[in-house]
Amino acid sequence: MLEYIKNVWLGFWTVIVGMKITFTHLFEKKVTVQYPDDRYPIPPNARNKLHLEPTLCNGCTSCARICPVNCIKVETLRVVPDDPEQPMIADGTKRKLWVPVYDIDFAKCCFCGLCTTVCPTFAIKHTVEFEYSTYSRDDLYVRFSDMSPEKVAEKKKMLEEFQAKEKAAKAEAARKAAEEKSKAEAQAKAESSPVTESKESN
Amino acid sequence: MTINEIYEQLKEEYGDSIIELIENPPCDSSIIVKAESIFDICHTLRDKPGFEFDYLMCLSGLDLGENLSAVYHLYSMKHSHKVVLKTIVPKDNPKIPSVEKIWRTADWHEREAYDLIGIIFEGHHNLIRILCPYDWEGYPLRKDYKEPEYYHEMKVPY
Amino acid sequence: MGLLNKLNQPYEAGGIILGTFEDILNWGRARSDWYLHFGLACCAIEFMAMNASHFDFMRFGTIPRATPRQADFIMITGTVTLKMAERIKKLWEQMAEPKYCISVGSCANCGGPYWEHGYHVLKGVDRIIPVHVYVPGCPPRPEAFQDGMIKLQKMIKEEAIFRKRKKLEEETKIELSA
Amino acid sequence: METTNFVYNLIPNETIAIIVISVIPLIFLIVYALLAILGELKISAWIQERLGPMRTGPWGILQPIAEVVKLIQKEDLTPDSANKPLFNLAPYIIFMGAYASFAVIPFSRYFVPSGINIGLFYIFAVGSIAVIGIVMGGWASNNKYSLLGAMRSVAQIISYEIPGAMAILSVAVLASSLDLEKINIAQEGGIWNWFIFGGQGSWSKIWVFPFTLVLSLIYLVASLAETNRTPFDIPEGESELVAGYHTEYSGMKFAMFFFAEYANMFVVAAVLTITFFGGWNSPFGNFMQGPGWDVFWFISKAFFFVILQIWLRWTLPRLRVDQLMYVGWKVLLPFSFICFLFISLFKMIN
Amino acid sequence: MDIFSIVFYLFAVIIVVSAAIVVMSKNIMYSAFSLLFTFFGVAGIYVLLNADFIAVTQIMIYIGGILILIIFGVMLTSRITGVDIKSGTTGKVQIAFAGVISLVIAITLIFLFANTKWFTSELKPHQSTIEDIGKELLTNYLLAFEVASVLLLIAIIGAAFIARRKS
Amino acid sequence: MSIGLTHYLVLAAILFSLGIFGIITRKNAVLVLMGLELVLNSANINFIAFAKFGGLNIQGHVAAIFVIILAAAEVAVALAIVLNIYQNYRHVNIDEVDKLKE
Amino acid sequence: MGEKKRIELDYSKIESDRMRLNVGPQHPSTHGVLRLEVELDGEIVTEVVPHIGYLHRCFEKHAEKMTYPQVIPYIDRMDYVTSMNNELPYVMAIEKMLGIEVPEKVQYIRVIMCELNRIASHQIAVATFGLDAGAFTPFLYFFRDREYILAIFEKASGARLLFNYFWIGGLAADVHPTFKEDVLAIVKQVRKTNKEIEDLLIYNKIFIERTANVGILPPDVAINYACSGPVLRGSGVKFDLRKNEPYSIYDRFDFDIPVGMGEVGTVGDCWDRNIVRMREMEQSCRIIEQAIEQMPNEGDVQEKLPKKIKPPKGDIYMRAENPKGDLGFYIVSNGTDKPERVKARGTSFVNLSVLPEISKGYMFADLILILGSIDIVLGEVDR
Repeated sequence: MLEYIKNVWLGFWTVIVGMKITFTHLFEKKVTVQYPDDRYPIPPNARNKLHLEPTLCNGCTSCARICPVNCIKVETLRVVPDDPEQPMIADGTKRKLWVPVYDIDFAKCCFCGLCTTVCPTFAIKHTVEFEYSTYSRDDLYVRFSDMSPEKVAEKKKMLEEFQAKEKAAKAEAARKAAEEKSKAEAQAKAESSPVTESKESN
Repeated sequence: MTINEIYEQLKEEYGDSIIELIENPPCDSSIIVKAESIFDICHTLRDKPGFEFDYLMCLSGLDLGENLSAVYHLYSMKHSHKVVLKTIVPKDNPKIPSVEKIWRTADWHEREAYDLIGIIFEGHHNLIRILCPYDWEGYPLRKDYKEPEYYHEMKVPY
Repeated sequence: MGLLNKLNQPYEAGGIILGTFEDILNWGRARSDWYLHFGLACCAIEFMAMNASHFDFMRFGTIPRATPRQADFIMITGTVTLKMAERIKKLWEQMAEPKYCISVGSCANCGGPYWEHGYHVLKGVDRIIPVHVYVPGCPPRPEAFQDGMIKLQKMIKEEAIFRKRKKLEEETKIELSA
Repeated sequence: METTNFVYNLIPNETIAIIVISVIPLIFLIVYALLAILGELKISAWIQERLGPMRTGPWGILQPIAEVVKLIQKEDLTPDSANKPLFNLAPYIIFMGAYASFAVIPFSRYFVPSGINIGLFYIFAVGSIAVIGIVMGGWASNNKYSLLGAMRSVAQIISYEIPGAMAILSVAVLASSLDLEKINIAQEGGIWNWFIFGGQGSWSKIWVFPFTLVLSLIYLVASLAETNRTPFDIPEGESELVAGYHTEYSGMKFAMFFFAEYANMFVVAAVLTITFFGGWNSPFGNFMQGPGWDVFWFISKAFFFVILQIWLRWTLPRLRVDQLMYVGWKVLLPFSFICFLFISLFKMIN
Repeated sequence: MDIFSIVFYLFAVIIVVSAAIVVMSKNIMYSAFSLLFTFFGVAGIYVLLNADFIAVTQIMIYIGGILILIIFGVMLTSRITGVDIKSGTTGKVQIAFAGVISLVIAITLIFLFANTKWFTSELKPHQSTIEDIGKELLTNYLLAFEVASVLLLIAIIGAAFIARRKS
Repeated sequence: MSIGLTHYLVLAAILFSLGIFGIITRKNAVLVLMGLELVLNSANINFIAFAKFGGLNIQGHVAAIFVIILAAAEVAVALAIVLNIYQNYRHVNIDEVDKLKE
Repeated sequence: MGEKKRIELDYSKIESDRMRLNVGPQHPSTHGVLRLEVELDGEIVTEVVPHIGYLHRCFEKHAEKMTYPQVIPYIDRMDYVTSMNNELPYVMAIEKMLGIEVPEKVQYIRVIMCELNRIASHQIAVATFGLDAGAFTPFLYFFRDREYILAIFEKASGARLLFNYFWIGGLAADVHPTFKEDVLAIVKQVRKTNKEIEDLLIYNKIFIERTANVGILPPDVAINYACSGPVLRGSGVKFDLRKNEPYSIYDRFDFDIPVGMGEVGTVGDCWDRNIVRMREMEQSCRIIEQAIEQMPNEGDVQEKLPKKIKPPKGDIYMRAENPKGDLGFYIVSNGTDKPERVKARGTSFVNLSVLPEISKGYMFADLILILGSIDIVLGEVDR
């Protein structure tokens, strides 16, 4: 019986205590941040949308290789040595590669931050931007390369020409080498043959 | 009790069923046992004073290419010692006695190993798929697994 | 009879009244969106955080409902597996029109980190149900959820109820004339 | 006593007057429900250190209107597997049960929709109509959650009617009437004459105070159970039964359920106000007393109890179904019996 | 026809139609729920007969109590997980037989009622029936009242005893 | 014709015969109970009608109250019996409940 | 045997007053996408069959295809509310295989982060448990505090939930300068809220009635089912890997292991499991305070590593105390830079398997609470 009364009293009392707590909260300052008008502070190193600075990228593709989900697609083109507009990295060093394709599919990205840590030039970075919801999934496929298709075509052509030239040069060189080799061989032969000849002659 | 002592004692008791002790620091040492006798060995390990492995930490299935393997990580709450048992069975007849009756926790672990690797645990009361749907085909964690093209009219690959 | 008469007439004749009426209807739907509790994976935790005091999803006039019948939109938050996909389709069918879907997080958008080797993951929830807004992130910040919500509200507000009918009529007219 | 109703004086035609009288509570109910929904949203938010709806009108005050606008547009689904006639009928029966109670609620001494002399009894009786509606809806949905929710709801409402009735009955004993107007009039003359303090009488009524206090608490708890509010919201407990008996309802039919719940909340708050807290009487005796003030006092008191219900809802966890029965039968019922006996004794002696 | 008659015929139609559904419907739940309308109509008839206390009691006991019990009885004794609960009736011969019997009863009764000269003395309506009923119950019918209370108590105990789950 | 006693009596008679019909034709015990309720209700209508028109006065109301009380008690006990039958037989078909003990 | 494809439910055997109820996978309180097939006799649960796999995201398959550092983001997504704690055993296992000693400062930061995450996880656990019991307000108070903890994580790692912060041989980044003060402020706030929640929820009579004497798990059953964490400790078994098998630097701190004592009911009931979580939060606060005191300010946070991480051939099983229990990783290395097999012993996976055992004979509403008291995360159950 005493237990019963105690339980009833406890039930009543704890309800009162709970109500007191909620009542005090009723008048406390609210913690809500009204998002579109006010914003919660986001630290600068927050890992949100990725951003690539095309002028910094040297096309090493280490980000694409480290990416666990393979959401980065990089294609590179070699820079022709006698290209009139030599690509430069912002710090002034010369770049050996054009980056005509640098695509990130944000629908796949897992925002792990591995690509930013392996980047030797700090070209790819996480930004604090997060408001890029879209009505279509295709819009989440972002192309970062600053090269226009014409430029890409031009560079491709240049490279092809260069490669053809190089190939030709190589072929030339190879031919030359072969020639030289054969010449040398011939010479050697010629050098040796007289001996034999001489031997023979002897 | 170290794993060597356990190995010695088990060797004494079970002889041929205990195949060998693999020591490979810094990695874990493990005892390789024959699949048929795993139930008896586990029973001994749980109940014999001195062993008292009352806690099955983990039971994993492995695909070794030609063979399948089940790995048992045991722990004793009382003595705080551990042992690793391994069994190896051929892929075309992957049958291992179930230890579900010894440690109830093995129930789901064994179902998972059956589901993903395809080891059949004999004596398990309800050996059905656990993670994949019941009408799934194939054992996904085998090295030669190929994901299906369609499942219930839904395209699976990206 | 005035309003009703005008309802039957083409949109232009009904002009302002119909336009305002449509605006009011759209305003109601945009401002009072009840959502279905639907947590699947990691994003669901952020979803809970968004419901919590700091971000307070209810500011947008959303009220959580446990049953699909009373919900206006569904937020797919997390990885949709093949085992789960049929359920989601069912839930979507159970919801009453007009209904919307927000796909949140990489996993729901296209399989996310699991798109390559995930033999049991549905690569994008848009393969089974229509998606109106995609929110990227893995998981998105709570504000990103709300950003998606704002975009959805914007979409609803610009939706055409009577204009659509008008447009349809026009299309049929063109067909008939042609 | 003669029913005094200002509408009869205004409108000579009796039929029209009756229609007007029956529409006034409906209008009040709609306005009240909108306010209560907003109150529920806002109070819950403030308790939880949130802000609640903020973006629909200034400070979100248009939120309930937006909801109504939306619910009207919503598709009215009837599941294929449901029993259609009963499924469609249930919300209206529930709403009817809630609305019927408004017939006898005395808002002011010049406006009582229908002053029958057994008003208290009547409110209790029509409350049970909603029960049938709940069973009907729960069963016709052909959903196990709905059915379980409905069964629980019925068991709960029926069990809690008894302690609630005992609490009310002791007031009837104190006032020697079941007529709500008479009960109101019996409490005239300031806060000291309310039935929570024993009604009008000499100082000896101080002995009644603990018992009336306990009885009013008992009625509050019982009314929470009857309106399915936390901690007794087991029939619609989200964590177990998805949404209870209205799981399958959508659109306006769901709005009916929603409406009926808030209407019921007001009814029980009104009964509590009338029986223990002086009804339309001002707490300051003749100060601020009059026909207009009657409405003000009555509605503000009833609103206080509605807010109390909301406050409790956002504070407490919910009980389990057997504990609910335990509380109803083994705690509230004995206590209400003891108090009822004592009050009867007191009345006899006086 | 005055409003009084209209209301009477309305209630009469409700009662007869719903009662017919109660006894003829194939679906038990339909029977149970249409009983609600029968009881409601009867309560309305009571109101027309100036018996407001009885009307409210009718609602309270029949709708709030008996009907719920009956519905629970249906739910506990049928497989109610589906919406189509069919209730078997006896054979066709029996139905015809029952129809004849009840028709005969009905015709006889109606004939009887219509042709009897009842002693009618319409009283002026009571202002408060509840007061009179209370006085009657506690004076003239005190014994019956007490017996009824005991009966209710016994019924509760008996019902609880019979229906308890046997372990 | 204004509504008089006969109207109520005829209504009661129809209700009564419907109840009898239900009691005879139904197999399910619960439905038989429902028929019984109809019969009791028709009796009650008579009581109240006579109370107003036939000079039965307030006694008619008291009798009606006793009928209601009896109905409540009857339903409680009857449903308990039905439940008991159900527990033993797994059905509530009263035609087949013909054994005292299984 | 083994070839049977699905559980055939024999409905003919079910007596008519039993009811089969399908709870989930979409249900407000199955904590995700768990499906329970419940057989009810009236309101009493007679049988529970959990069906899992609705969130089977093929973690183990992915781990085989990834290099060692790439696996860490996937490990985050296993038990997504305790990502820091998930990463710890994995990186410790790899570090042990490689024979790396991580710097002192890293050890301390790891411990602080783990304990903070433990608090965050327990807050979610208690909050959702309260939600299951119908109390919505404590849920939001906990989430309000959790937001402060997440702010610390975000400042340190850049992410709010899935951190990828512990790397093999160190950390992804150093903590921010005001780290210590921030953490101490949080500890204070956590204690304040816990006090409030105890009054509002834990010692509320209704809550006690709901949870005490419900879902009793005896210690021997708990061990046989290999339960761990608060589920095991709630049954009165004083077992905590941080004490019994100290890893990292947990042997340097002074803290207690709270166990269920049956204060309001029987040992091993839902209330005990819950109060263990509440008290563990306090112990975590103590550990954090000591760690903050001892933590060196200067130091490197990343050990020098070879470009390609190639652990030696062999296998290793490493476990650590997750908020939910001991989380184990069985890693088989074949000497290349990709693991041969990573098997995760999901804590929730094991803990959940005890549910059918302890929920029989209780009411349906209790089943929900028992499930809540086990505190599962489906990401870890299904992986």
